[in-house]
Order: sequence, then structure tokens, then C-alpha cells
Amino acid sequence: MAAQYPALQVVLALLAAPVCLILRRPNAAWAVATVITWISLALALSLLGRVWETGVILYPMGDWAAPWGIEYQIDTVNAFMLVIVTLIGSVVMPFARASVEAEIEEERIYLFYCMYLLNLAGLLGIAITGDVFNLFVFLEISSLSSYVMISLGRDKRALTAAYRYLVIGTIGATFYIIGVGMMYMTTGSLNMADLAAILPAVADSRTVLVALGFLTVGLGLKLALFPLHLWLPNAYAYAPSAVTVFLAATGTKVAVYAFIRIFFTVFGGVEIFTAGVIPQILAVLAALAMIGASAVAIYQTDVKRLLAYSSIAQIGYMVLGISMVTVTGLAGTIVHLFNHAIMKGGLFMAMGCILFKIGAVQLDQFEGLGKRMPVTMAAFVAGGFSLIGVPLTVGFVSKWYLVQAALEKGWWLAVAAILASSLLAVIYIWRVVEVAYFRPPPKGSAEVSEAPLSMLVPLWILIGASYYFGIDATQTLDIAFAAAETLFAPPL
Amino acid sequence: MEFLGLLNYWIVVVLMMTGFYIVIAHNNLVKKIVGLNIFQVSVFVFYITMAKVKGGTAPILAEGIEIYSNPLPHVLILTAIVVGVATTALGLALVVRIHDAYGTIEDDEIEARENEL
Amino acid sequence: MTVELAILLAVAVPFAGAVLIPLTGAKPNLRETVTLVCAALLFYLVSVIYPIVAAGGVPEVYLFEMLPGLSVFFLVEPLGLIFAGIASFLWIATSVYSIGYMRGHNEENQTRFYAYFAIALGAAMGVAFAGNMLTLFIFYEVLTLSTFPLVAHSGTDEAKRAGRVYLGVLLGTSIGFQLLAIIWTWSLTGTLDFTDGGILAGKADGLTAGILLALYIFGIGKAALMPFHRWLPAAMVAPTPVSALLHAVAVVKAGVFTVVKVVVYIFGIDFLFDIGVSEWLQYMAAATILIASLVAMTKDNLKARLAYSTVSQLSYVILGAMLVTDLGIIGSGMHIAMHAFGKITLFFCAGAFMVAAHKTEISQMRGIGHAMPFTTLAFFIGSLSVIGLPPMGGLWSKWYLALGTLETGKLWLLGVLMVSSLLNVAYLLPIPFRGFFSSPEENPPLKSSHNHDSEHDHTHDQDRPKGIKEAPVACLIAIGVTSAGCLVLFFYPDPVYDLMRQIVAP
Amino acid sequence: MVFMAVTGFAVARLRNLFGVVMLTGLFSLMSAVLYVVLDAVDVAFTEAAVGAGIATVLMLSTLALTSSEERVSEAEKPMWALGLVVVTGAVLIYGTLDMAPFGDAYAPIHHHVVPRYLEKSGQEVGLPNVVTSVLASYRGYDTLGEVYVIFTAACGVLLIIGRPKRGRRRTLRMLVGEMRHGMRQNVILRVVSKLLIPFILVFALYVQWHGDFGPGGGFQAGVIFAAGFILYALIFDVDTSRMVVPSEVTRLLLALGVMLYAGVGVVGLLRGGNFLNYSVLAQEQTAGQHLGILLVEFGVGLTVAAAMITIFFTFARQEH
Repeated sequence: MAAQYPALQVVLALLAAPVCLILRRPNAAWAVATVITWISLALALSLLGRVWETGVILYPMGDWAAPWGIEYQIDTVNAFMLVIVTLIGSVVMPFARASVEAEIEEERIYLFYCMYLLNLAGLLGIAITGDVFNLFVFLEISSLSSYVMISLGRDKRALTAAYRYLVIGTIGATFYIIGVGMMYMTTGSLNMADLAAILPAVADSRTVLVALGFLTVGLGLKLALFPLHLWLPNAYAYAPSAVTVFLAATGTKVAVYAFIRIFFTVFGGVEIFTAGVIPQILAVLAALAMIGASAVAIYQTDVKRLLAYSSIAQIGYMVLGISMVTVTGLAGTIVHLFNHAIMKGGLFMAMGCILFKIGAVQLDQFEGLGKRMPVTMAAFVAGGFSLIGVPLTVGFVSKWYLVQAALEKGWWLAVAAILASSLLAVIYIWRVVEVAYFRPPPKGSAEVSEAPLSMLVPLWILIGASYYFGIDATQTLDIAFAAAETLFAPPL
Repeated sequence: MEFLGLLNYWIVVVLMMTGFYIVIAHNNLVKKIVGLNIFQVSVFVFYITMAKVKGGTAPILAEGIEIYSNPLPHVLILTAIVVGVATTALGLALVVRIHDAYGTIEDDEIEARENEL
Repeated sequence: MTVELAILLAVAVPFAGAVLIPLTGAKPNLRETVTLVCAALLFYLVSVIYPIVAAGGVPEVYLFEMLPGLSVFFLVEPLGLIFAGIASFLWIATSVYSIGYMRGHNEENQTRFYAYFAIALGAAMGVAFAGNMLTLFIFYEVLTLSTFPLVAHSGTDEAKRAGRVYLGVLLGTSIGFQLLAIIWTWSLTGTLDFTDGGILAGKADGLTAGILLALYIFGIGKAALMPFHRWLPAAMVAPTPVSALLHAVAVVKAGVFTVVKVVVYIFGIDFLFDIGVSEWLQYMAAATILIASLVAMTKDNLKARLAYSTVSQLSYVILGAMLVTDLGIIGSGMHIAMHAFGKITLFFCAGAFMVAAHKTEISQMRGIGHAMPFTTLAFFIGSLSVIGLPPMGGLWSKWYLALGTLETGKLWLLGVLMVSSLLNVAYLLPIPFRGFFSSPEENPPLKSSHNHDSEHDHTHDQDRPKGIKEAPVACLIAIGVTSAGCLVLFFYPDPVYDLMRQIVAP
Repeated sequence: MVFMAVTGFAVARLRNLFGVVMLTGLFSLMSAVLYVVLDAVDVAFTEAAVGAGIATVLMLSTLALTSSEERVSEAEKPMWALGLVVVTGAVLIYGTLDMAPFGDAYAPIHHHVVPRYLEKSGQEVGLPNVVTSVLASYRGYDTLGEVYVIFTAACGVLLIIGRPKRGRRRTLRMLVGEMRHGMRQNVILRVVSKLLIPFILVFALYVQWHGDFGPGGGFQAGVIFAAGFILYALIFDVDTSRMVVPSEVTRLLLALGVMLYAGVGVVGLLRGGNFLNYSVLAQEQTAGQHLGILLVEFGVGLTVAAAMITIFFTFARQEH
């Protein structure tokens, strides 16, 4: 049965989605979604363990060997991604129950969980597949369900945010498809490993170059690479809390993964990526994202939006690591995928708790929150430290390796950008801290108590994890370095 | 001669860009969706065009026929068409809700109203 | 008790205290007992470690591996022990003082104050015992963050602004420069362990080492080398025990301690001397010494004057370290200790003036010696020690620093030390002199003061001109202990000297 | 193709959204014709039904619910957009320069993977229609994903506009409504369509089962089936047609369809093959493949039909 885990990883969530549709009961749907997510986490962990011991797992769908059929190719990189996605999902689900009940009408909740399961399956499908077109199909499943989930926010701006995301996301997907078409045209294949083997022979083709460009822009739109990030702030700010937590922690991460996969596995043997101008462009955009988005974050009055801009900056870190094209840089990116997922997940969960109790996350509503919701605000401050990159947090670990990678390359401006962005993070986190702790609660405000335990416990699990993996980062870093080395290894 | 061989692709590119232009330049939300549609259909045409083999027939196996056109892009595009209509349906559903909430489907008017919030 | 356990407990006890204090927050007496017990216990633990290190031992405690190949561990060497000894001893004094001050001043949020104070002490212990640069950096940042709530304690706009400057400068320098220097060192050498003779020798060329040194020295914002000194004067809005913590017990001491540590164990004295990149930093330190002294003279607010005095004194330590000679290093290490006792006495006195007489401006303190003779005398003793006059401990550190400058043959640096000492005399001694030898009636009418407290109590003064009494007993005990410390260190500086001797001549 | 370009430009210029939608339908239809010319009969079939049919109807319903005229904005012509489009186009043209000429049988695209499909699928899968073989078997997993995409869309539409707000009064500028009104009056139309609809449904079933041999399959069938219902609803009445297929039933079918597809995959898995391996479903490989494809295609048809009907009725119900 263990041999079938790769298939079950995605199919369980796929099968559970229609079950939710049939059940039509909010609690039952929630239970199904939760159990499936937990099983998926177990599967992902066991896959990671197997990959760690025995190397790449190949799983041809329908027993049609690649490149004729669609094949899963699971190495350390995607096994780690699967763990990240399912882990976040597993923590979000208990949190979601109360939060979703508060924010979405009861008769729509079962459909919401159906959407969540589809989204989960889509993200897992992207992470696990070894076929560029199959990646597109699952990208669409996850994207469509994201649009829907975002549009469910209580604020009416959620609707326009979802619409804009839909338009931009579809443009991105279409660009991606154009790129895939051109690659297929010149190679006759859609399988990643197969493409990697054939592409060097046709590398001087202008078609391949343009294909790479379109893939870059297409995925860049999905992962909100500056300046293609315009959809993200509103989408994160106005989506329901649980959705923001899940998407912020996993959605863009999986897009970053796809980016890495295309560049390093598919185009790994081709000089046009490693020697071309694309890394430099990416590095500049990443640096702009880190500085620009952090600076914009400082001026936000909506704290969820503030965190959304911070996400754009953090994506800058990841792209910076990619653009270095070194093992250390890539390891920094991969470990930051994980680290940022847990810390940003935690921070958005804190927002969810505050929304649950206060009903808004405008900065002036934070007055006196340090006293009124001490547990939640303490979590926010602890997560904020991680965002700044204070030692003993995961943020510190990521930054350490990214700076080290930049030093190895001699990229002084990149070093400066990383450090400057951390300092900007101090400012935007501290604005919130000051309001919450050093201003008295507004007069006449109702006594506010803490959020329910079902929300606080997941919140603290993520915050705790962001310290646990910051204090002992050896496990995550071992995996990240192994993954980075896999990506630089010659294709199978 | 070679350029003639590429002419088909060039027309496809013009089609794609027409759709792309409609998406990004127009204010009307429905028209943006229309633009997306045209953009996507053009990409489909691009795929089908590359699948064609001169002198070939539709890829349905039959006695006596040697040359078939490439079936794989056809399969991919069947998938993509469905993805396209799914996106359209969702986009339009959102437009309906946006109209309810804002009373308009012109992007700049919506933006003006959002800024008032 | 094994020495390893003592080291671990020394770091753990203050943190445990920080947990217990909020739990006992409802009962102030119990809460303060917890603080005092922790402080005493901590000092006892350090005294357990002392004989082993004094005998040449270098006990190590391994904690955990944080990044692959990079662990967090403790290692107690003589310099760290000096720092730990000072900090733990002065915690006792400060705790006693705080009880009198915080109650006398009716401060709010006292539980928070004691809790974060304890965390800061734990962090200071971590800095003192850090076995490598990573461990040191971790506790350095914990120290920064845990002292922020103390600096911004009162929550007024001014306190918040001070807190922002404090955090901005300290985090800015440590993240912007120090962290970069650490990661750079790591990628050059593959280790961050504090090693005799340094780790950079042979791994970095002169230019790289020069840039690295600058990144370290300016990155250690707690050492307050100009132009990154602004946080220290800004932070004087905090309650006086916090000032004591900042200026004497932990914070700035952690800064200059780190500087010496980096010079000795990361660069290595010989290596740094050979490449000669520290010279321009001598100029920077000298400039800071003089400029800060001059600024101090212009300040009428007593705490502000003391703050600039600290900025100046810290650069003595930096100067000593930048001389990279044996005697310079010894002078630096001793100055950390001597200045701590002198400056804490001065701040305690300043706080006592404020609590008892509600006076913050120097111009208001004529004749204060009549009402508060004990405090004013202590202030005099502290001043002598900071200036470096016998019979106070401050003499010795200045003595070795001066010898250090002679060792390098730079007579003009000796001149700087001399001029600075004269400036010290000029800005410190008039305060106790006027306190004793002028009469209160000579005080000019209060106009420059914007301090609400002093305004209020000025009218008070006129009702009852002789109504000023000495500060609360707890304050006086603390003042007595620290000023006695200044004296004792003059007659008995050997423990500090011997430990420093071990560092330069192992 | 040139006609298509002209249509495209017309869409860009035209302000009346009703006309725009009609032209888009036309555009799809023309592309379908083009597909036939280019030997892609299956794709043509689908594009005609989906692009020209369903998508157009959905757009018209949206227009009925919102507004049918694009406001002429006084704002300056977005030059940046034009610039961006020109640059993107130029890059694409640059990319085409190294492409194999149109129809070149020696192009790499026709030589790496595809020959096996053409040469061996006869023995391996046993169906004449290679498109169906690739779709349902070789790349069956993509198709599963695609069914899930449409499933997602249907659920999404239900979530977004599935629950019309009560007590809402609005002026009905109902294009579709008027059209329907006109058609309802037209006896001939009613009679003809009443006769026609059964045939459409039967034709859909034919397309469903015939997909293995000629053009057709689950998608096309599902769409045509749905189109039959939608036609019925347009000509008669949404509520009556809703009674014929209640929402609970479509919802159930929607779920059952995808579960059937995924379930077949799981059965393959349980019988010792990998997921979606149909060969293990029966003693003989081709028989197994045949059975698997039949079931899977049925799942596709079920889901697509149910999804289309769900989406349409959700839109249609908005008017009330």
C-alpha cells in the first residue's frame, strides 16, 4: 500500500470534496476536511521519510511510463512542499471551525470546506507532479477555488479583490500555457525530466528563450513577484481569516516551488537560465520587492493589509535566493518557504482571532489590545519578532542563509536590501505593538475577552513552531540543503 | 518560403494580443472577461495549429491512412477549453455580485467607491 | 554543585524569576522578595564559578545545535566572569534601590518592571557566558528587546519616542552591521567560537578585516560610539533603576564587553595589531570621548549630563580595545568594572534627588547637601571614581589605559585622556560642591524646567524650604553599597586585574 | 483566420456589450471551424458547444443582471496597455522565428512522444480515436483534473451567487428575459423545440458512447445534454425546467460524476495497478482499458452536464 501513497496524497482530498457536497452539513464537512488533511499530512511525512532514505520516488499514473503518461516525480523538494502544505492545513482546520462560522453564512459553510479541499488538492497536485501540463491543470483547480474562497470575505471589497485576482491569475495561467506550448513545440515532450534532457540540445532556439520568458512572467503573476503583485494585498486583506491564513502560508509558496522547479529542473541543464540575464532581473525585482513592499507596509492602517505587503517583501527574499543560482541561496529560499509559512500563518491567525472578537483589524482598533487580548497579542509580537528576524526565530535562520549566500556571491546590494528590509519590518511591527500596548483602550469600548481555545491553540502551535525550528534549525536546514543539491544535480 | 510557413503563427499572435489588450485596457468587467476568452481561444488556436501535419487527417485510426495530425495538443486543448469556461463562469458570477454591491461594473467607478470606504 | 550546573543556573535563575514575578505580582512584598532572592542566588552562583576560572579553568556547557555546524553554548572565560560578577552584584544593589525608588515614586506597572528587569539580567548573563558569537548575539538581542518595555515604562509620548529611538538604534545597528559582520565571519572562517588568538587570522586580508572591524564596532550599538549614541541620552526618561541597568549593570556594559570580546577572541590582538586597521577607530573613540564630555557640560538636567558622561566613558573602553596592546585591553576590562560602580552610584544619587527632593535640574541643586548629606557625599565619591582620582577604583583603569597609550607611543592619545579627565572634573564635581557649599536660597527661579514633577514641587519648596529629607532607606543602602564598592576597588582591584591579566597572557 | 482577427478588433471597439457577446460567440464558432480544418474534430466539437453555446448564454445572463452598455470613458486611451501588448506580441513573434514551419511533418513536436500514441494505442488501448485514448487513458489524470476544474467552478458559482438575497427589488433589463418572452409567444418555436429537445438529448447520449470510435466523448456529450436543458429553460420557463431536474439532483450528479472518475482510478489501485490503471480492471488489457474509459467518460459526461446545468440555473435564478 505504501507504494500507492503518492496517488493517495492528492486523490484523498479530491474524493473528499464531492463527499462534502453531498453531506451538506457544516460540521460534517468540517470533520471530513479535517480528517482528510490530517491523513494527508501523515502521507506527506511518510513520503518525505521514504525520499530521504531511498531517493526519488517515481509514480506513473495509470502505469503509463513517462513521457507518454503523467508521472509523479517526488524528490526532497516536493516532498518538503507536501509537508509544508499539509502541515499548515492541519493546523488551520481546527482554527477554521469557529472562524468560518463567524464569517460565513451557515448554509454555505459546507461548500466552503468543499472549496478548501479542492484548493488543498490543487496545491498538492502542483507540488507533486512531474508534468508541466498537469501542473497547469492543478494550478487552475487551486486558483479557481482560491478566487471563490477570497470572494467570501465579509467586506464587499473581497469581491473586487477576487475578481482582479481572477483576471490576473488567468492571464498568468495563459502565459504559462503559451510557454508550455512553445516548449512542447521544440521538444515534443511535456515531462519535466524528459524536457530537461532534451532542452540542452535546442537551447539556442529563440522559441525556447521566449518560452522561458513566458513561464517566468506567468508564474511571477501567481507568486506575486514585484511588480506583478497588485492582486495580493486586497485579496489577503479582505478574504475570510481562515482563507488568508491558508493561502498566505501555502498558495504563493507553491507558486514559488513551481518557479524553482521550472528553472532548476526543467531548464537546469540549459545555460540560458544560469548564465543569462534572467537571474539579474529577478534579483533586482526581488530587492525592489523587499524594500518597496516593506516601505508600503509601514503606511498601512489595516493590519491584515500590512501583513500582506510584508508577504510581498518576503516573497522577495525567496526570489532573491533563487536568483543567486547557488546551493546556499536556494537552500535559503527553500527553508524560508517553510519558515515564512509558519510565521505568517501564525500572524494571520492572530488577525483571525482579533477579527473574531473585535470585528475589524484597523490599527486604531488595536488600542489597548495588549491588555484586552493578551494571549493573542503576545502571539502577534512573538510572530513579529520572527518577521523581523530576531535570533531564536525561524526568520533569523532564513535571513542568516540568504545573507550568507549573498556574501558568497559578493552581492553587497542584496545584503543591504535584506538587512534594510528587516529594519523596515521593525518599524511596521512596532507601530502595531505601540498601539496595542502603550495606548489605553478606547473609552466606552466593550470588555473584550480572548478568542476561543480552538483558535488560540492552533495560533500558538504555529508561533511555537516558529521558535522551535528557529532554535533547532538543523532538521529543516538539512532538508533544505539536500533539496537544493537535488535541484542542482544533473537530471535523471 | 519560410516566412510564409510562419504566417499562421503570426496571425495567432495578433489574435492573442487583441484579447490581451481588451483585458488590460478596458474598464468594463464583462468586457475584460470577454477579452480573457478571446485571449484563451487564440492560445487554443496556437496549439491546434502546431498539431497540424500537412496531408494528415484527424487522429482517428483507420485502415489505409498513414499520416495523422498530432493528437496530443488536441487533448491538452480539450482540457484547456473546459478550464476556460470554468473561469468564465466564476468571473461572471463575481461580476453579478459586484454589480449588486457597487451598482456598477466599470472598474474605475468601483475604485472610486472603494476609496471612499 | 558542579561548575557547569552553576553556569546553567546562572542564566536560568533570572529567567525563572521573570516567570515567578508576574505570578506573585498581586503581592508586592512577595514579588520583591522573589527579585531579591534571585539576585542573591545569582551572585552566589557567579561566586561559585569564580575560583575555577581564576585558577585558569575555562568551563564549557553545550546547549544545542542551532544551525548545522553552529551551536549555542556557554564558555566562561575571565572577561565574561568580570562582567557577570559586576552585573550580578549590582543587580542586588539595584533591586534594593528599586524597592525604595519605585514605591517612593509611585510608579505604575511595577510587576512588569521587575519581570523585564529579570529577563534583562538573564540576557546579560547569556552575553557574559556566551561561548561563540552566535550565542552572544542571541542574548544581545534578547537584552535589547527586554529593556524596551523598561525604557518606555511610563508610556508617555516622550517615553514612547525614547523607546523608538532606543529600539531603532540598537536593532538597526545590530541587524544592519553586527549581524552582517557575524555572518561574514562565519562564511570566512566556518566558526564563530571565541578562541584565544582569534579566528580571523589568516582567513581575512587587511581590507576585509578592516571593514569587518568597523561593522562590529559600529554594529555593537550598545557601546554607544558616536554617531550611534543617541539612544542613551534619549533613554534617560526611564525610571532611575532602569538608567542604572542601562548605564551600569547590563546594557552598555554588554556593549563594550562585546567590543573587547570581539577584539580579543574574534580578531585576536596580535592579528589586529599587525594589520593596523584599528587606528582610525582610535580617532573615533577619542573624538567621542571629548565631544560627549563637552556636551555633558552643557546639560543642566542631571540624568542627561550623566548619560553623556557615560557615552564618553564607554569610549575609553573602546579606545583601550582599539589600542590592541596588552595594557590597553587590561585597562578596558578594568574600566568596565570601575565605571560600573562609579556610574551606578551617580545614577542612584540622581534618582534619590528626584524621589526625595523632586529635583532633576542641576541648577536646582544648590545646597542640596544640607538636606541630603549622605546622598551628596556618595555622589562625590562616585564622581571621583568616574574622574579617576584616588582613593577610588576608577584610578586603576585610567592608569592602565594611559599606560596602553604610552605602549603604542601615541602621546596625543594620552593627552586626550588627560583633557577628558579635566572635563570630567568640570562637569561632575561642581554638583556636590555646590550641594555642600551653597545655600538653597541661591537657586535661580525655575523656568527652564518643563518637568511636571519639579514644577509642582517647586511651589512645595517655597512652602517648606527645609522640608527635604533623605531618600528612602532602601535607596540609601544601595547607594552606600555601591559607593563603598568604588572605594574597595581602589584598595583591592586585584581580582579584576588578575582576571584581565589571564586574557592577554594566557 | 483573418475573419477571426477582424472579429477580435470589432470586439475591442464595440461598446454595446450585447453585440460584443454575440461577436465573441461568433469568434468561438469560427475558431471551431478552423479546428475542423486543422484536423482537430474533437476540439471543434467542444469549442462549438462550450465557447459558442454555454459561455455565450452565461454572458448574456450576466448582462441581463447588470448592464448591457459599456460606458464610454473620457479617460485617455491607455497607452501603456497598448505598449505592453505590442511588446508582448513582438516577443512572441520573435519566438516564432525559430519555429518549424506550419504543417511540417518533421517538426520535433511530432516525433518524441506522439508516435507511440499513433502506432501503439491500437494495441495498448484498443480504440480507434487516438484523442480519446490519450485523453482518458495515457493522460487520464489530466482529464480527472479537468473534471475537477469544472466541478470547482460549479461549486464556486453556487457559493458566490447560490443564494439570492431576499426582498431585493431591481429593474429587470432582461435581455434574456425578453428573448424568452418572445420565444414563448412563438408557437412554432415551441413546437419545434419540443420536438427537437428529445433529439438533442438522444444525440448527446450518442456522442457519449460514440466517443471511442469517432469524435465525441464525455465532455461534448455533457455539454450538449446541458444545452438541451438550457434550451428548454429558455423557451419555456426556468421554474418548470427546474422541476424536471431539481437542484438536489444536479448537485448529487455533480458529486457522483467526479467520484465515479476518481473511483475507477481507485479500483485500479486496489486491483494492484497504479491509480487510473484500467488494464487491471478486466482479464484482458484492452477490455480493461475499454471498460475503464467507458466508465470514466460517463463520469465526465455526468459531471459536465450537471455542472453546466447548475451554473446556468444559478445564474438564471438571480433574476427572481
